[in-house]
Amino acid sequence: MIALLIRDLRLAMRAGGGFGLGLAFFLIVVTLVPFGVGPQSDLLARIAAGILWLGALLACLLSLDRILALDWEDGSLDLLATAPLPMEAIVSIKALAHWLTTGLPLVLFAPVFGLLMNLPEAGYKPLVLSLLLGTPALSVIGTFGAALTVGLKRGGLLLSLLVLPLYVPTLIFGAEMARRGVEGLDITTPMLMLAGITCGTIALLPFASAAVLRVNLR
Amino acid sequence: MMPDLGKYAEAVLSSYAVSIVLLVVLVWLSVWRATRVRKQLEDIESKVKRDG
Amino acid sequence: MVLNVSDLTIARGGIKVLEGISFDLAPGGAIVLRGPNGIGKTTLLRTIAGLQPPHSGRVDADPESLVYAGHSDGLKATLTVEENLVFWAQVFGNTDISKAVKSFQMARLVNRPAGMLSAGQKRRLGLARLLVTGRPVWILDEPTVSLDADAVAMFASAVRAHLARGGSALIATHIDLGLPEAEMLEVGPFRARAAELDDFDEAFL
Amino acid sequence: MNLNALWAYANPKKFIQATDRVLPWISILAVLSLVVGLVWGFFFTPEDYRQGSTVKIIYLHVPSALMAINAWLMMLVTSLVWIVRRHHVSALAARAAAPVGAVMTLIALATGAIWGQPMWGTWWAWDPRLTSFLILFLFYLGYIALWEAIEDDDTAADLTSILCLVGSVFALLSRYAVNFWNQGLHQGASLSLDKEENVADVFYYPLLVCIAGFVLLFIALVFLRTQTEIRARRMRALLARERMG
Repeated sequence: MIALLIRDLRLAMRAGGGFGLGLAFFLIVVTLVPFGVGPQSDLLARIAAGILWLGALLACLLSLDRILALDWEDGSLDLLATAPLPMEAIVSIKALAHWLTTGLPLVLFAPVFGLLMNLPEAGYKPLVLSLLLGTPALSVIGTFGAALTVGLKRGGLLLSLLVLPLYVPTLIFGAEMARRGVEGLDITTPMLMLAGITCGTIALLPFASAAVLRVNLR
Repeated sequence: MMPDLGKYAEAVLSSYAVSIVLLVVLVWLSVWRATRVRKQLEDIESKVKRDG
Repeated sequence: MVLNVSDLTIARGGIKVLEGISFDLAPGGAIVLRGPNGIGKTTLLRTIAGLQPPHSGRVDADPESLVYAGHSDGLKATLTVEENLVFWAQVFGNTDISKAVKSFQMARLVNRPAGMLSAGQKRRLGLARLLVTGRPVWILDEPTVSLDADAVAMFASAVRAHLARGGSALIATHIDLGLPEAEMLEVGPFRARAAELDDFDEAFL
Repeated sequence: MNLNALWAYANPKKFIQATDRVLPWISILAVLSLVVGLVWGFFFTPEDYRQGSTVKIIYLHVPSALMAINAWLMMLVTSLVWIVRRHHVSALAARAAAPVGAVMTLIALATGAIWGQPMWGTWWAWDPRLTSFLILFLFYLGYIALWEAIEDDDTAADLTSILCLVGSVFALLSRYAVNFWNQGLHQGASLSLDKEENVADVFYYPLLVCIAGFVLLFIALVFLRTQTEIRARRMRALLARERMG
């Protein structure tokens, strides 16, 4: 299992793009928002938390189809499926690798982007915490979507259509937590809900992803 | 005959219009596809029977 | 018997393609499946490998003893030969890749990225993967595609060495592999008959 | 009634024979009750003292909203039946119901927006109920798109039923999350057991007739569309058999 994780991380590094692409996309979103809504710093401060969450979500979405499609194309998935690893472990590792290459860099660099968006000082800790809690759920849900569309030739758009509705609860609680943090309100309830969703998806969704992947490998 | 709908006539009439149009389109599409598929299947079945 | 197939019927896309197949594979034995394209050899191998459920009949084998190699080799172009092999060895719980490297004469290539190999070299690497898994029953689908005559001979000798160690192999191919000891199984006669017409039940036929 | 006898209708041929017998009656009843309910509601009910004539939209809005949710529930049940018992008719019925449910959701959304304009002064409010329906509509779209995208019928049935299960859980979560996110303008449930609190009798009876009409229409459409899916499936099977020679 560790071998699979190391291989996926190594591939992400070698292919270039793996680590950097999501971050670069995030940076572009953050740069474009002021062009769209105007440069008033009080307005930016008010929407900063929401924009950063949305940017993180889109950056995640961007790289979802790579989670399984490459292994599907070169036959690795067939071989992995006949290897002594349970399919549930394979999809969990894939999701973890996706989180390490996409989600974690976003969490780490979120304060920098917060600076660009004029995020009020009180908001940094809740923002980083909410991203840290929420982005694993995004990766796990995204892996489910990737498993559903892995055999399709033009799966990219369909993948977004399938995954985005599933992202709604995570986005709502994550952005709510960050927003409440900015306004200095109590963040306990959304934080617990967000943590609950993340734990629930990590615990249960790999079974659905594995079932779907088995069907697709038939 | 027409009831007096007052100042909301537009809203009421347009929602009835939208809904009825949507329902009619849905029913029409379902029936159209049903007859088409039924006919295609009959064609294929008779052809398959003829060929043995 | 390491692999026992009895009265197996397989389906592709919900339609039966081959039916009533039975054979046994003994330790040290090899079976070569022959038949025209599209008859269902790949489906048969995938069913035996456990990637898809059989339509009916039984496949009896220890799933921990099978290793499957399909049309694609599952190689990563950006990883070196060594990294590719070590990865598959670790997935199957092994560490040693030297034997595989030696059998397929890949010592000169170990540090080269797999993407830089020629088609034949890639195929050899894909077959070397079988050795590092340490599993006794090889299930191979067209293993000699894009191999030249020398490489085919190399492949045959690798299979022979595997059989000599008590392993077994089930191979689908069109060409003569130069494995006279292998048993031939023509799958053509097992082709499924079309279903009865008016029997319009769960299977829609 | 012996519940096991019900499974006999999971046979495609038997399903078509049985539904062919009842379909005309259900269709007639559906049209009848829809016409009666809507005419009654449109022409012969008074105006509400607060909402004026817009209250007449209720005869479309509430039944379609009910059916939008019930259609998804029906898909959930048939998906489970497919996963557990692998009856093809069940999977095809889910496929047949999805577009009907999507149109119901669309009607509920459209009538809600048109109703909201005079009442709340805005076409669209990010009200929890409206938002939830929008999300439900997205789920329908994804489900239908997945069915259309996959060529192999059994694979598509498997994948869509798992999507339906997972989607149901996330739809529920979204409903809760949206409630948490915005408390909303929407009035409470229009129908409940103690109807006195919600809707007066004059509005209640035509509403019941309309709901019956929508339910019957849904059943008729699902029967018809399931027949179509079965025939299309048989057609594909015959063509594939012919190709094999």
